[in-house]
Amino acid sequence: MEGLEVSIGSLRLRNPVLLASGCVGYGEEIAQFVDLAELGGIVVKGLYMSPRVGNPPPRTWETPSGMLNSIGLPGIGIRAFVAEKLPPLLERRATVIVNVCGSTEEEYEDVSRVCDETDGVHALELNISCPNIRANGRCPGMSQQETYALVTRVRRVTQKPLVVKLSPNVTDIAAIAMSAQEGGADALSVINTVLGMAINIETGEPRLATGMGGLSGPAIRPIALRMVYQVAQVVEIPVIGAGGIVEWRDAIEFFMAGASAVQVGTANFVNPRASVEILQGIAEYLARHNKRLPDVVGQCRIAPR
Amino acid sequence: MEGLEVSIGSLRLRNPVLLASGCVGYGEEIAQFVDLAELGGIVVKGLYMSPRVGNPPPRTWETPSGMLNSIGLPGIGIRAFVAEKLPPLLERRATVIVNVCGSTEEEYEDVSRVCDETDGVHALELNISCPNIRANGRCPGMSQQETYALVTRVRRVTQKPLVVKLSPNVTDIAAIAMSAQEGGADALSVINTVLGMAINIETGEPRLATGMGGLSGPAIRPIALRMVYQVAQVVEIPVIGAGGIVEWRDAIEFFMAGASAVQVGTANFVNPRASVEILQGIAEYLARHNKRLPDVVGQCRIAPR
Amino acid sequence: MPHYLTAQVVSIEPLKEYVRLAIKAEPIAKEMRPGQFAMLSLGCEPLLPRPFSIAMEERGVLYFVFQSLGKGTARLASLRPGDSVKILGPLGRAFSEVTDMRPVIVAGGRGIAPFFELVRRLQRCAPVLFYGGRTQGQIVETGFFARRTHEMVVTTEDGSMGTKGLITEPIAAYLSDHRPPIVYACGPHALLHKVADLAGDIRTELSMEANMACGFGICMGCAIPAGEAGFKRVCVDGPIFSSRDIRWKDLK
Amino acid sequence: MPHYLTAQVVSIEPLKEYVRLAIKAEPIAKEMRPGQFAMLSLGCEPLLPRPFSIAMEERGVLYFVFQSLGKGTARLASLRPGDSVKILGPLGRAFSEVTDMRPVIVAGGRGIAPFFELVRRLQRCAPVLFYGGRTQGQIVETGFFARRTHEMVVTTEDGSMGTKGLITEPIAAYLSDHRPPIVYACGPHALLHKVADLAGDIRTELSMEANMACGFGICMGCAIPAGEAGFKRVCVDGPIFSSRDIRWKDLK
Ligand SMILES: Cc1cc2nc3c(=O)[nH]c(=O)nc-3n(C[C@H](O)[C@H](O)[C@H](O)COP(=O)(O)OP(=O)(O)OC[C@H]3O[C@@H](n4cnc5c(N)ncnc54)[C@H](O)[C@@H]3O)c2cc1C
Ligand SMILES: Cc1cc2nc3c(=O)[nH]c(=O)nc-3n(C[C@H](O)[C@H](O)[C@H](O)COP(=O)(O)OP(=O)(O)OC[C@H]3O[C@@H](n4cnc5c(N)ncnc54)[C@H](O)[C@@H]3O)c2cc1C
Ligand SMILES: Cc1cc2nc3c(=O)[nH]c(=O)nc-3n(C[C@H](O)[C@H](O)[C@H](O)COP(=O)(O)O)c2cc1C
Ligand SMILES: Cc1cc2nc3c(=O)[nH]c(=O)nc-3n(C[C@H](O)[C@H](O)[C@H](O)COP(=O)(O)O)c2cc1C
Ligand code: FES
Ligand code: FES
Repeated sequence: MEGLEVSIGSLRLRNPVLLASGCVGYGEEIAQFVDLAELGGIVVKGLYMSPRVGNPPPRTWETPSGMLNSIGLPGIGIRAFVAEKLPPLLERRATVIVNVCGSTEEEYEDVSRVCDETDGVHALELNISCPNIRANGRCPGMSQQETYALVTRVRRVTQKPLVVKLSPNVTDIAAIAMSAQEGGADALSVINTVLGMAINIETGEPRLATGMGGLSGPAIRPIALRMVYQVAQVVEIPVIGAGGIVEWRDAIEFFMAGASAVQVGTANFVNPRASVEILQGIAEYLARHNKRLPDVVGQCRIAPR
Repeated sequence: MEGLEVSIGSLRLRNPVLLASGCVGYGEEIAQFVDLAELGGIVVKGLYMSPRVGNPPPRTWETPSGMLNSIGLPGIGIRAFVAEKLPPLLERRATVIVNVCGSTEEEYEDVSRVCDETDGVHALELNISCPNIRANGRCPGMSQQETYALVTRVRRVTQKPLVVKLSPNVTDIAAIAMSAQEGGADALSVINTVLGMAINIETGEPRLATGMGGLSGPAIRPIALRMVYQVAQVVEIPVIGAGGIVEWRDAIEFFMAGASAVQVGTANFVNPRASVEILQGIAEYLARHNKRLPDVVGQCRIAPR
Repeated sequence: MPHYLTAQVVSIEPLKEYVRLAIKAEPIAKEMRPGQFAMLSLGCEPLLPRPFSIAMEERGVLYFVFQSLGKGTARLASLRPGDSVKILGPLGRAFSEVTDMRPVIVAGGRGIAPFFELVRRLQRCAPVLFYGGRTQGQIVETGFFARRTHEMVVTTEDGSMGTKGLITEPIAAYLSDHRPPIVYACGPHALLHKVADLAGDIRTELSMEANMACGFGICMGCAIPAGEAGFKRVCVDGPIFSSRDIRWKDLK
Repeated sequence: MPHYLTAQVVSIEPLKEYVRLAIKAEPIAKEMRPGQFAMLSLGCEPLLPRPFSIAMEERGVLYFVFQSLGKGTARLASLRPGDSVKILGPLGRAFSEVTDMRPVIVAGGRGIAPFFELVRRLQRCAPVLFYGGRTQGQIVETGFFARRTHEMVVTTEDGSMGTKGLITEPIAAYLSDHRPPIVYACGPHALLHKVADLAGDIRTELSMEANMACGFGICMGCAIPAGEAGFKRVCVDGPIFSSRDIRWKDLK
């Protein structure tokens, strides 16, 4: 795929299609179906300093055109990742972005420091938006203050491209985006999952052991697209769109709304080759309309009322 | 349908199934398919003092398991409604709830006053949550202050049951719910539509003339259910659940999450008899489990982490 | 009054670029009048039912002629005899059926649909049909229409059938020396606008389209700029409108 | 290595309370081993593919035996020969195929699925099959299994077929005076737990279930309490687990 390079801050991507965090683990399994060197990059599953087991099952439930998950960030810890999982990814010539997590601001800093010191980590995606850790889906990304504070602290410990991943569970996504930009973010990922719930009517129990979980998939696409548009209207830094992208047409909508790149998440569960098929479709669309990606990015404008 | 009566404040409903505002106009057309006297009630299309034409087309667009709308509250005005549309509704022995709108706090008051003075209006549903009036979907329901201020003002002009309809496009729905309760609400409708967007990739134009619109239908059910649960956990007043209810099972989920009644909206477009079929299913479920509605309401509890 | 039924597919077959679908729905067939439509759905995916003109009615069976475009029509096109569909109809206002001779009918592409039943009912008035398409694949059932019309003029943009060119040309020529009692038209809005202009003060009835959610007046989604100001609902105030009623300048 | 294919339905028919579905998928058929599963999907509605044990393989055709429950299996049950489905497989760990005589196989209801292929491959070891169901409608293909086993014990809770009662009773009796080289079991988790207890220190392999999104290890959704602490993934670390590996106390 030629001529599809995009720059996210100082990070140069082969093309605008990334694998979304938590939807491809550490890349081993998905590599059976897609050549990671052909994609823009892979954002690996969220990582803390220490290993974590994650939430009790059931962890997933299907909903109309979507799914709820309460995985809860199980993982082997950043050090084990660097030692065991990163080398094979680099052998596959993947562009690797680490989804940085932390129970405290210190832990976010520590994980970021490890990423900064590790050559093979090309960029950081700060996960301030996981709804599956605290009660009621609370996360730092729901507050401008917490967002600004966390981003500034992490910014101090790394010069690598710093992407901040926003939560959709807010009143004013544009305001949070501005806080992240002021804090020093090089780019923004929009959006993480939408807090949702489902109940088993035979037992009265929630379908997920944690009660609530994150909604993803095509169901949330209109919400994600709206938030990408709102964010792209106010920030100067690039926006990476995510939320219900399952085919190339969806990706084009996100570009037109202002995204410079996209992440493919839930679609990988339905079709392991979704990401490369989407990339192919984007290339064909651009060729058909003889346009370059930048011509399409932000093409959609809402007329003022 | 016997034994399904519910009280929403001082409002006594025959049963817990209501027709949602904006999804059945003023009731004439839907009455060709359902006997309004058999339902809990009908919430009519949002009304201002003066007639309004609404937003330019296109006004609707389908999305995965959902739809976007930017109708924008066209209507004949509360006076014309009372004169022309209310009498036939009352002849049909419908329980009538007026969805109260206003461009200013004064207009909300004025419409509420007319409702208060009109015998046939059984209750008011204060619409502080329409995403299709101001740019970026802004509405009073996105601020605790605006919500509290508006509810207190309207509370002063009427003793009739006052339901306040909340917006899902907020960080903390429970906080907004508390503001509405403190303002004097007798009940809360949860939720109105979720702000969304879709783009035509052949033209780069938004699918809706207004750009953004309200997402409804099964796609948003997990979000609505979660918000009903969060609200029911903190308020003392009854909660009316709405959001993607298309069959009786969905309604039971909302009861278990804490809703005392439900509203059926988008489902009416897919199946004009959806509301009565849902009511039937609820009755059969309760009979099968030999339970009464109150046994089921709030049955679902999330274990503290 | 519209009926909401679960109905059975009697037959389904390709009709050149389109699909002809036959559905058994007696109560609707009994009451339908040309120009009216029905909402067809296959349950909840896609969520919304789809509006289609009722092309014809025969012994309790409704015929539809539709183009497979997006996912809704694609799913409808994949139906097989014996499958069941939900159907709501008949819906909307019908064409007014005149008794005077030589009414003019204009169809653009799939706009032919509502005219199957109309030409049958107007046969004794010897209607004149102007039928245009992009290519021959969009011109269907010429025999059916030739037998029931006084004259049938066919054009295609690529000349693959009938005269090469736009259907508006022969219409303009015809109207310059005839004054039909009425002009009926169905097709792309651009064509309908042009026909309205050509017809001038001749009574003209147009079948309009808008995105629809409900199809029976409850969602207010199908707004079209009509009347003095504001909007009308295509599904209940239309789909058949007098050309005078449409505010073309506000119609994008 | 799993293959992701668009495959054709060869045949589909009711099998008492279940459905037998045959799909042409050579590469998967070549590589599958008993106990492995595949993810089947029909595109985007329902969104997620569904996991099913591969019941049998014959000349490039895969056989599945499934119960129609919710909307996914209902849609799969409505497939017709010639329809195409997306299939991902073979997935997960297989049963270990022993060579010693008289292995014991325990199937509860639709838990019979993975044993069609296993009994064929173990035939020379003369396996003993314990097959229980709620009612006779859940006991399928007894001829097939009788021919390939040394002994087959059937129970139904309502006594409509075989001995009235729970399958665990004859299993307990058998194990009190036999020591099979291995016990294989598939069925409800409660049954599997009981079988694990009855088998004691006899090597026991169980086919476990969990809600799955991806089926190949990337979503972390299918967690099951296994090993010392924490969770394993049913889709890649299982679905076949040694009974010792499961932390029953943590499994709800
Ligand atoms: C009164 C009326 C009569 C019609 N009669 C016919 C007919 O006889 N034959 C025929 O081929 N087509 C007819 N159409 C157009 C037909 O309804 C659309 O082509 C169809 O809805 C497209 O659905 P889709 O799933 O293929 O497209 P999608 O793009 O998947 O549809 C997405 C959404 O847009 C709506 N939509 C898209 N295009 C149209 C349109 N032109 N009109 C209304 N809604 C639209 C759909 O209903 C759906 O809600 C008629 C439309 C109207 C309003
Ligand atoms: C490894 C494995 C092998 C299986 N083999 C068979 C088989 O051979 N025959 C058979 O009849 N069934 C089998 N099942 C169970 C089968 O996958 C479920 O019955 C099916 O997914 C239910 O889907 P549904 O759409 O009917 O139910 P829904 O209630 O609509 O499903 C909703 C969601 O829950 C998930 N789900 C619900 N029940 C189960 C379950 N028991 N296991 C996993 N996910 C579930 C579905 O995948 C879906 O994501 C197997 C499950 C697993 C994990
Ligand atoms: C099972 C699952 C696990 C996820 N784990 C993470 C994670 O670890 N870190 C993160 O930032 N986002 C995580 N996400 C969110 C996705 O990266 C993505 O932002 C979201 O799912 C919306 O995109 P989609 O609809 O394409 O899946 C997860 C999503 C799913 C469905
Ligand atoms: C076309 C349309 C028009 C609506 N108009 C109104 C309205 O006038 N006032 C209001 O409070 N809510 C309005 N709503 C929101 C619904 O009442 C309901 O809260 C929402 O659609 C979620 O429920 P549902 O998924 O069952 O439709 C409208 C929804 C739709 C789809
Ligand atoms: S389509 Fe709903 S009002 Fe016309
Ligand atoms: S089902 Fe996704 S990891 Fe097992």
